[in-house]
Amino acid sequence: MTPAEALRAAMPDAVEEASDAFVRVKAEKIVEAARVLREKCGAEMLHQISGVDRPPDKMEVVYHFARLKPAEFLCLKVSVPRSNPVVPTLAHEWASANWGERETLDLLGVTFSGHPHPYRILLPEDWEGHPLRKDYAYPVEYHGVDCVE
Amino acid sequence: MTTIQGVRLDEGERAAPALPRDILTEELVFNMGPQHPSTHGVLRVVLRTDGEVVLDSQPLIGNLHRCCEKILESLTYIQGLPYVDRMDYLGALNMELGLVLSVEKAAAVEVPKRAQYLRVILCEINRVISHLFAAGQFGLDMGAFTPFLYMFREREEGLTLLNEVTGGRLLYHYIRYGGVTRDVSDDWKRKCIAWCDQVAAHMDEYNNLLTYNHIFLNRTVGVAIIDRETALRYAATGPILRAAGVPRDLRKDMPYSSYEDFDFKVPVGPHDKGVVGDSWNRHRQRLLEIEESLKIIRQAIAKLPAGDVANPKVTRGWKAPEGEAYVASEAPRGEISCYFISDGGKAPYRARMRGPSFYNISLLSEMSRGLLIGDLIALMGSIDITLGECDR
Amino acid sequence: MTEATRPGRPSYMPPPERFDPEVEQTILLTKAEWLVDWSRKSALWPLGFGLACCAIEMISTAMTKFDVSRFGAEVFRATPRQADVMIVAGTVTHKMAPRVRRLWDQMADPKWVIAMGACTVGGGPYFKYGYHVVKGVDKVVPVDIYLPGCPPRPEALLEAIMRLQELVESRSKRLNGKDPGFTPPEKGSRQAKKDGISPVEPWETEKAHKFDDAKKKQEEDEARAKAAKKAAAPAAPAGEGAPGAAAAPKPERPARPPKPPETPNPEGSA
Amino acid sequence: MILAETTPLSHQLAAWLAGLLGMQPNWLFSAVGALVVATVILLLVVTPVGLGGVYLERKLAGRMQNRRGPNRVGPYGLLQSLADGVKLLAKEDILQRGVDSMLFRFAPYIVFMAAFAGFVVLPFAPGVIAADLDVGLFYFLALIALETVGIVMAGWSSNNKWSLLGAMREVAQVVSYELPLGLAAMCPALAAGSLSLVAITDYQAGPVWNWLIFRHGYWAIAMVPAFLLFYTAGLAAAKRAPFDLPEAESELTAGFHTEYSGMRFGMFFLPEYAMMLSLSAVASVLFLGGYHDPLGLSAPGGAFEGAWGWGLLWFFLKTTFLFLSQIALRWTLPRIRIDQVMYLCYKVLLPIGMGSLVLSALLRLIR
Repeated sequence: MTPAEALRAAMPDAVEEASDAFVRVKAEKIVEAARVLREKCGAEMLHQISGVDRPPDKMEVVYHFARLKPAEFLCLKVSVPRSNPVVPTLAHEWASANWGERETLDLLGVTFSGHPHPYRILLPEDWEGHPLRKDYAYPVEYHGVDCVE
Repeated sequence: MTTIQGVRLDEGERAAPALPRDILTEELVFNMGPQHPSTHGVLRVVLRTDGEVVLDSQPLIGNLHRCCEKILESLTYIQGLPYVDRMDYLGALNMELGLVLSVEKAAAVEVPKRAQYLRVILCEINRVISHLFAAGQFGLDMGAFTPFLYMFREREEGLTLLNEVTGGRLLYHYIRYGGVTRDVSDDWKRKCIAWCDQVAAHMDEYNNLLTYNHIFLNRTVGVAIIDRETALRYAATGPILRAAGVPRDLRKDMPYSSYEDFDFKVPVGPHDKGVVGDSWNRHRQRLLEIEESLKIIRQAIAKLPAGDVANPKVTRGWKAPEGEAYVASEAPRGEISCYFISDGGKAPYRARMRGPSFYNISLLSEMSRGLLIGDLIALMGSIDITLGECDR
Repeated sequence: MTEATRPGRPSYMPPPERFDPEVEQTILLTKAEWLVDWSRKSALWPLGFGLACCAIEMISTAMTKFDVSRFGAEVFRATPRQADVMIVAGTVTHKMAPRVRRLWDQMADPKWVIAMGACTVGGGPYFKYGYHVVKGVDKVVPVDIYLPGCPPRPEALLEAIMRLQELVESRSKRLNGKDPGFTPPEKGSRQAKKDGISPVEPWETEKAHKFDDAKKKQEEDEARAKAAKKAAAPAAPAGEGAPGAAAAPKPERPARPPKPPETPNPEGSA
Repeated sequence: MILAETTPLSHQLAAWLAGLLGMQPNWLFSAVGALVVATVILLLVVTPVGLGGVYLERKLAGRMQNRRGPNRVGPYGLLQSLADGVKLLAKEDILQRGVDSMLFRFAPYIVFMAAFAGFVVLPFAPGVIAADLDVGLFYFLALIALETVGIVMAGWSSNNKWSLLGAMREVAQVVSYELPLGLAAMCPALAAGSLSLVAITDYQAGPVWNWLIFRHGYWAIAMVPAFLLFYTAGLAAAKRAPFDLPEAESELTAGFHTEYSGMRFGMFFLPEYAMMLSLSAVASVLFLGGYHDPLGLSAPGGAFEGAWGWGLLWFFLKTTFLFLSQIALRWTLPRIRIDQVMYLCYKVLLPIGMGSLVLSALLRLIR
């Protein structure tokens, strides 16, 4: 069963867009959608969480799940408004989501509601801004060390 | 959640083991790293211990965050490639392949057969070198210094081979969109086969010195078992997953770059000693994978087709058309993948790199509970992380 | 031109200091200084501290093929207290910079720093877009030897260690008067050719003259503009935009500050 | 011999000093004279031994690893250890905030003293011994335990958790290896009927089958296990791999001497080699006949009876052999885990030691 079919069957009102490549679901339904993928499509691994900044008003979070046999990647996408990007967390069910979501929070500023440790992971905690946003302003000085020559 | 010295520690899902409290003891908090001989770089691990027993640990990363993804978005396609090399500096060619494959898929670029074979040959040499380093480093963590040097001997020879083709010793910038930069000579092919023979001949030496050493077995067999479920939950890939008994190797499961042409096995744990998923099996897994890689190199050199080594359509100012792709490939430390989006501009719109070490090391917090400090070193050494791709 | 910046003399070598030769030769202490410096240079224990890619090449240097132990520098100490030289091998990030500084602070004197790799020299490939990369480790700790390359080959690190040995030794050599200082070879001589010194100094080329001419012209223009302004100012004291001043040709770039007067060469006067 | 010559020397020195000051020589001058002589001997004899040990280790490690080892400082790198030593002397001595300064300063001296004081009872050659104590073996074992005190002081006073852990490991290790080491050393003492190292050596005079390790063939059942036991426990006592847990570099950064810099660190660094050497020497005295050659030429009535040069040669050969084998082991084996050390010592080595002791006693009775 492809993810599109499975999700349309299980939760028709949550699917916003579906194709062979990916399924876009409503942000608040992502936990259920991931569960459907695990149960119906055999997704055993949350392979990767990516955030994509789509200015001026959107932000995407892209989940790539991996099926072991036959090996395939299943893709879920979630769109959230750029002004208030909030997505429910998957960290309670998929341990790999814990760090993946923290990284997305760190670099893109997407908040994952219910995340056990919603803090920066790569950058220092007092870093300003989210670097992977398209309008990121490069820092001039950090703790007395100037960042530009 | 507990906060110690300004560091927030995970409680995690599994509680700390209950220890017999005969004597009133005090917990110690250790900062292991960023400068510590066995953190393999600038990983910082905060340990909460009861004497030698680790109650909880928290790996803190980001000390080597080098802004790879932002740079890929800021520079042109060809300019961005060297930065991917620097993600996993031990398996640099495999990192390049990770980015290039997904760009090629999104842009539907054809790669000449000879270039695909060359990629396979050089990536496998790189994998052998990387695994030799990892296995030796693990021995070093266990206190055996000499096997590391013996493995470095073969590693240096391999580096010389790569150096001859690519011009770099550690970072290569060899794989380009639609092909590779340089062709190999017949002389080089002979040298490469000779090197394969040399490595194969020395495998017994490594095994005698390290792998089947009685003390080494005592230190690693049954220590820090990462089972199938834990590995999958944390999306740990590569030798860790295979040592845990999951036969997932993208070279077999989702063949890329003509891997389907070659005949090789995917070694899966448990191996002849120990239990599935323990530190020894992860170490042995790497050594077995070296042997398989040598097989692939030999076959690829024997079957190397004639032709171009690069797609002539991909020029200096080449841009990918609009589109996106997610392709994963098997790097030495696990699955490297790139989620690539192009908007047709001169730079990728987004190139999200998956560093396998990032996911592999996230296991540490859960797996370390209840281990001795010596065992924790075994766990960290057998996971074998590179901070460059962990922090990117 | 001072001794240290003269072409051909490595900039890391401080200019030689001179004392009365009789005093230099007779005092026992200078011999002791020589012994101390000899031992320091012969036993440079590095801090086992790798940051990124360059660390792998640093390890390679210590291994079979390159074998830094020949110089007695294979004793990689894990604790900064016992190390003599910190080889900053790899990219220093803002998160890591305080720790690098702290490690340097923890090292016992005398201590040296080799900045290994382009990233530590000046940000390297991460110079422009690397928001989290410190653009050169010399913003955090003082650096003695800069070693460019991305990553530098092990041979280069060996060279850096040898240069550091020279630097360590130069102190007592200066005290003992054994360091003859740098005397530039005669232009066009065999030694000059061997050292790769061009028979024509850079400031003697036509290009430099052109630049000088342009500068001269610019200065003249400026002087003329100043004079015109001076002349115009009393004429229209309240006028903001005096017509005379506007007509004067404006220099395109602000004038360079005048060259500082050359410091007398201590050797030349001696 | 040294004893015989140094004692008058110190008296002469005392008399000269007293004469210089125009006073009658009394006990104070004798003490000063003895101290000066002892210091000179320590500097001239013992320090080169430690430095030579370091050099040998680095060179042999290089050869084992396809490397050259030090070869730039002096001919064949011979001056490398000297350079290290002078450099350590000239380095800053850091006494950081928060340490227990008194213990921190004293710990290296105790370790240094304990390791080098062991040389006092070693019979280098017939007549060449500083002090032929009746309880020489006991004295030696006591010094090994004393070294541990210094290490625990260092680890405790450093105000560093890694150091503390290293010290605790040393404590755990010392209570484990001390018993087997003592038992193993007891077997030759039992056989020879003396705790004096000279007596034990001379008991083994004669050709090779008089050596205790295979004395008359049948003693081997008790002595070979005892020798292996002494050797293994000796590795642990010298904190050498695979028992280098107190300073396990990949685990504890540098263990108990993490916070030490300069010559204070050197005072931990050199004694390690001194300890290895003295343990090798004691092992060769106890089991391998000490300064007696395998042909029995130095035995009473032999051609070289009492020839100290000949004895010194054999003593040196045997000790160096054991010393080099310790180095070779260090660069070959991985490190044991701390609980495995305790398991090994209590459950494997201790029973073997008891067995050897009982067997030695039986053999002694039979004889």
